[in-house]
Amino acid sequence: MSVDPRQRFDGQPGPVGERLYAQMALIRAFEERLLLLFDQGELFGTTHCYIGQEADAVGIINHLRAGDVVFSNHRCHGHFLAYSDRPELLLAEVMGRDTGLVGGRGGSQHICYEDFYSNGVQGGIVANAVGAAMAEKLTGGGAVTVVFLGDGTLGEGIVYESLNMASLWGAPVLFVVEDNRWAQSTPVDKELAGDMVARGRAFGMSASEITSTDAVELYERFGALVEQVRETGRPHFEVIHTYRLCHHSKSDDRRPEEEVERHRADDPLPKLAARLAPGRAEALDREAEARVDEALAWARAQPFPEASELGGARAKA
Amino acid sequence: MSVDPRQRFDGQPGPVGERLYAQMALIRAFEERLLLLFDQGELFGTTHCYIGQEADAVGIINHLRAGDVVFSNHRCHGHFLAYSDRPELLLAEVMGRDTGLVGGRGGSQHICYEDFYSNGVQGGIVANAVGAAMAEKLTGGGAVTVVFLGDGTLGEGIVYESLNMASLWGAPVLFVVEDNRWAQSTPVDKELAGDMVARGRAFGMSASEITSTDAVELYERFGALVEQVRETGRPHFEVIHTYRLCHHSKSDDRRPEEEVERHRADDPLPKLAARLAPGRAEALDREAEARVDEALAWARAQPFPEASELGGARAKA
Amino acid sequence: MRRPNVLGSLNASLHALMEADRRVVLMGEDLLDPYGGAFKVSAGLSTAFPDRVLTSPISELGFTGVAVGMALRGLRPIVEIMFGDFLMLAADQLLNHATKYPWMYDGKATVPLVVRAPMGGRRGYGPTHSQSIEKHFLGMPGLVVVAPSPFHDPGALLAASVEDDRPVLFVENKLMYARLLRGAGDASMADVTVRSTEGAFPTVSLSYDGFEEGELTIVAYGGMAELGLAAAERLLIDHEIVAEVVLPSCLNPLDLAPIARSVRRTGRLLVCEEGTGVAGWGSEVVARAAEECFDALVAPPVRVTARDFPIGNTRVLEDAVLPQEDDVVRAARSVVESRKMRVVGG
Amino acid sequence: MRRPNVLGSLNASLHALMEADRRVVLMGEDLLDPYGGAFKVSAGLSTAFPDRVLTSPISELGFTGVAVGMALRGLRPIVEIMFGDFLMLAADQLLNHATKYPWMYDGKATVPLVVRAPMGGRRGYGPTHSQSIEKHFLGMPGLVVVAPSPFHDPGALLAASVEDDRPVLFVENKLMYARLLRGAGDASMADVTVRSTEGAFPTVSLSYDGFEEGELTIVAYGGMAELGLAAAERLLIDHEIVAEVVLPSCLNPLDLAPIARSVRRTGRLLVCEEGTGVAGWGSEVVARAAEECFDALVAPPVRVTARDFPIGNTRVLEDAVLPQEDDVVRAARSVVESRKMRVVGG
Ligand SMILES: Cc1ncc(C[n+]2csc(CCOP(=O)(O)OP(=O)(O)O)c2C)c(N)n1
Ligand SMILES: Cc1ncc(C[n+]2csc(CCOP(=O)(O)OP(=O)(O)O)c2C)c(N)n1
Ligand SMILES: [Mg+2]
Ligand SMILES: [Mg+2]
Repeated sequence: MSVDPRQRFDGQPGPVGERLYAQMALIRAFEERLLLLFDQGELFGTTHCYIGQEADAVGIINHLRAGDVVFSNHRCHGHFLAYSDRPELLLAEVMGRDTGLVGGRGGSQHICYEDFYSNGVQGGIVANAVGAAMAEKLTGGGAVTVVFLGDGTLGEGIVYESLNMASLWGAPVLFVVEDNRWAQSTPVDKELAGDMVARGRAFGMSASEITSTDAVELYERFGALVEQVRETGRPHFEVIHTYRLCHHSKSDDRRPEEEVERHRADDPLPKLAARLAPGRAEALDREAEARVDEALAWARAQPFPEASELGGARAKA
Repeated sequence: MSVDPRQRFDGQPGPVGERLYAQMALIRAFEERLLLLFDQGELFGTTHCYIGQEADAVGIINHLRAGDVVFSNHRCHGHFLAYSDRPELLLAEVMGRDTGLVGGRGGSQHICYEDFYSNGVQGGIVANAVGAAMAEKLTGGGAVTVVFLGDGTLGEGIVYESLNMASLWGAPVLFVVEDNRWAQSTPVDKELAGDMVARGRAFGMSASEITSTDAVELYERFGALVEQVRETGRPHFEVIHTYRLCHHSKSDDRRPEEEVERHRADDPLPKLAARLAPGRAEALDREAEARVDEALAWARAQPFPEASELGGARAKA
Repeated sequence: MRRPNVLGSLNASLHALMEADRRVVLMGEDLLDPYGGAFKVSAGLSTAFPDRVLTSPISELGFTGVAVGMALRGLRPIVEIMFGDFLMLAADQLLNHATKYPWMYDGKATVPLVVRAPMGGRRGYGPTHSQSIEKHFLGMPGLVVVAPSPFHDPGALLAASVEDDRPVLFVENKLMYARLLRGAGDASMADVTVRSTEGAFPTVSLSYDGFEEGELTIVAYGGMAELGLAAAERLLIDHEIVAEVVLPSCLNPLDLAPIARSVRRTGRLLVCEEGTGVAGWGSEVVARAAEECFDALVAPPVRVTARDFPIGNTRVLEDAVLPQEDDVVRAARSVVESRKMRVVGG
Repeated sequence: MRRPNVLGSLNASLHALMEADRRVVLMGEDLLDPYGGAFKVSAGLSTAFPDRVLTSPISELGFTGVAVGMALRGLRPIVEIMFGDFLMLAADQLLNHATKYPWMYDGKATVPLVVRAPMGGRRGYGPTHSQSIEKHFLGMPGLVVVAPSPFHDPGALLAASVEDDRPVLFVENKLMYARLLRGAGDASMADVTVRSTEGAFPTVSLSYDGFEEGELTIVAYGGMAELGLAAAERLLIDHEIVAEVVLPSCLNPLDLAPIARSVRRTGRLLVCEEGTGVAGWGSEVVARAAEECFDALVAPPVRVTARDFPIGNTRVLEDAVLPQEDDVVRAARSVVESRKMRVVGG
């Protein structure tokens, strides 16, 4: 069984904008609820929300077909929901339940579902993604691997080792840098010298960039990029300049308020809502809320794992 | 006490070409003797010779002043001899003697002398060099740090982490890539994708390249580069395209003979010898041989360390 | 005056160190105020010493390497690894650079580097942000591994580490940051006799009976120190077992003497650590004790460690993996109840 | 037919593995023929299987990470680290990726990865090319650490590692490559009784007296295996001390049973390893034995390890640091001569 985001997306009725909006609304509603649950003390530990960046996930992942692979990072909720459309499994996971995505073992940052993988250690997944793409290449499959990384993660040397190998060996992998201008508390100009796109290009691969939080625009651009990688069997390096509207994890936002305010105008949800038929956005927001309600009710009813299950593992999916 | 290569070089009589040649002849004679000693079973372990690349070391290091710092790698003999002019100390070291550079502990790859350091693990020294340069910057000194790395070492992620930090923080460091077209048994096109200079530039620093084994040409170019780094306090990334004429370490050369032959025409020694006054090169070769004879005689007379000295260390130099 | 907590002690020490010595430089991720580091150990420093606090890109290997270069050249850098879990990324700089240079350069160089690494779980941070992996760094020749506890003076240990000419890995248990220091004069220590060895990295020994008739030596460090003492208290009150608690601050090189002295009194040894057990610190302590206090042991030594799994995100799995006070009490009871004796002959 | 040496056994096994299973992929530096890898373990493979031998850039962390991704996606990659000394560069991929995924993804993924790492000294390669650092990789939950010796079938161990669904670190002592295999039928083993446990990673036990009246258990692995047997022979001939030699091939998880059985016979334990001692494999073996064979031990266990320094380039310093046959003999004599006995009571 494989997830086929493109088939699912293409099979839905309605204009592209509405369908993208519906997904973004689900991600937003999901994460706002998550933050509420943390505030209310129902959740414990940490989480990283994707608020403000939803257009990236929906713009890219809806082009993936069955068997395509996604590697995601600490900020994975949006990627996962666009990929799977299964909020209840992620919610149960974050709530530590036995029937969560990975039985409560991974929590918010460490999830796996079909061909989707995430890890909370910065950088390592980039090499893992190249390996996944090489596995595909060596076995003659036609799948594409997409890996998401942040601007800050461009600090990790393994990223460049990975770019070099992907380029040398011709790995069908799409590197997506989500440049949200900050790495935790550090602004991009204190973490990154030179030019992001030039870094990709210096390793001998096609590379380009886009500054946008417009889901439709991103969707259109990435359709071509995903197919380019699939057809050429070569890597591509794409930088999306965007912005994170929430704190890094929880209650740790010390950025200049005025800067954050300025970027609210680019919030991908209102930006797209304004172009939908009147009332549609509100309706889709309500639907998203209802799905989150439902997911939460389900997740709350799920059991916690048993301490004795430490060594066991659910049957391989 | 500090070594001042520039003062030493400037203080010598004769034309620049002769002085550069004399240094190259010493390096060449030293290493050919070393290889002979290995063949004769007097030396044990391993070594990496610099044959064919001598013009880099003499072209660069003669611009360094007292207090300037050099980080070198496994292929360090040429760098060290150009820096120190002390063949006997290195020979004693490689021969494992107590009065060698580091008491026989480091051998061919792991040496230290005044402001010169080398290590045999690829990549790590590049970060160490940035640290040395930052130390200089933070303490208000005016010294420049030079670090040598090979084309193959551009595979290591730490190189890019280091470029990024050097550029972000403004470290007065000169990165010198000695692209000798091979990393051990691997040709550059199997190890490196894209463009070397573009890699440096992508991290926001000035970067350029030169294809040359002409010691005078390199000497002229690097005078400006070393002073640029000193004056701007910013890093520079320079790639020298050259060629290694010897095996990687010992008896492990499986490169196409015809390729190696072709590059013999670029051997920096005959190349410069042809431009010296008649008979000068031969005389300088003989002087170099004599110095190596002398160094060897001295080194052979040196004692081995005592096993009991494991924990001790010579007084700090 | 309120007793400081561990965090405050470390932070105050950093301020004092940077004030006193211009060679002290701080490097790591997200260090700048108002953020002041992920756990706030570095708070205020970038304001007070803007030139010497370098907030770095996410480049653990690289900035540790930069710090090694600084240390080689006369500075005294302190590196903060945001989560100790990421220390493996920097490990080559410790193994093949920081610890190699002083010896292999035959004393021509020193590398007075301190790498601070917050370790430990019990905060629900999941498998990659909760580990105690310091054991993997034990026994690199030349690397000193120090771990404060509330029973030591963490700030003084940090100062001693910075003043040490050798590279030091300084392990800070995350849960411990908020704990108040517990010195000899504190109310919470009223019933406890405290002894300490001399030197920069002392071992503190605690006893509820004045080291008179201990039956068991509990050895612990860092985040397990308070658990060890709490277990000793319960053992005394609930089970009438008198345990001495021995808390080294220097994991390597290890001063076995205070442990050996205690074992010679008690005949029984229990070692706790929050990390997993295999080839851990506890293995070394048990092995050393078996070698050096063989005749004194009247019962098999025992280790209480994390179980041999990653640390799950959900609380029930995290709790099941990590060693708890109950585990210490249970193991202590079983070792004391195995009242084997032996007679030593020729 | 000449007995194969360790190198030949490994190389033949790689050929057979790649022939039999298209999922097997080889990655590492300088693997291509005619070079065939720094130590020639990979010779001929790139000629026979050009698509599945990826000679890589000098990117230890990166290519190990690529292999992890391949393994997650159904391949069975084998990674060669040119010198085991460089393994720290790749360590994060072992700790936080390869071993974490299977557990933290709740069994939804496996990472059947083998990382081969040549370790060890005695070749004059100096401080950064001679180490045995496998101890730093012991006790990562989920990581299997295997080390062949001439008394095992190295190729079979490698095959078992490749067929294992867990990540395996496969430690190859460099000096051992040229040594001939020493099976039960060989002339060099004529006087030796050989026992072996079952399973993919057996422990081999050797005795010159048929396991009749051993006085000492010598435990060793990898490059120390032959040293251990040589010491046992000298102990018997020169000192009339009967030692059993126990050689596990799997360092972690450790099957203590054959060691424990031997210690219960001999009462004395000596553990050898080429790496430095602190928190090493020997610590774990001694600790486990102290815990689990406490009543059987009649003398303090002892470890013979490298001394706590880097490995100098010059031979006298290399020899002084690394454990030698003489050290094993000396330690063995001292442990046997400390003929302490004890009576176990209630
Ligand atoms: C190896 C590693 N170092 C540090 C961290 C701590 N950390 C988690 S997220 C983060 C910032 C990442 O910034 P960026 O890549 O820009 O992604 P963003 O959070 O902005 O999405 C840091 C430093 C980590 N998880 N892994
Ligand atoms: C981290 C690390 N990986 C691998 C090696 C083994 N090794 C030594 S030299 C070398 C090739 C280096 O190539 P390059 O950087 O081009 O330098 P060159 O030898 O050509 O001067 C390799 C792979 C090493 N010393 N360190
Ligand atoms: Mg970011
Ligand atoms: Mg090269």
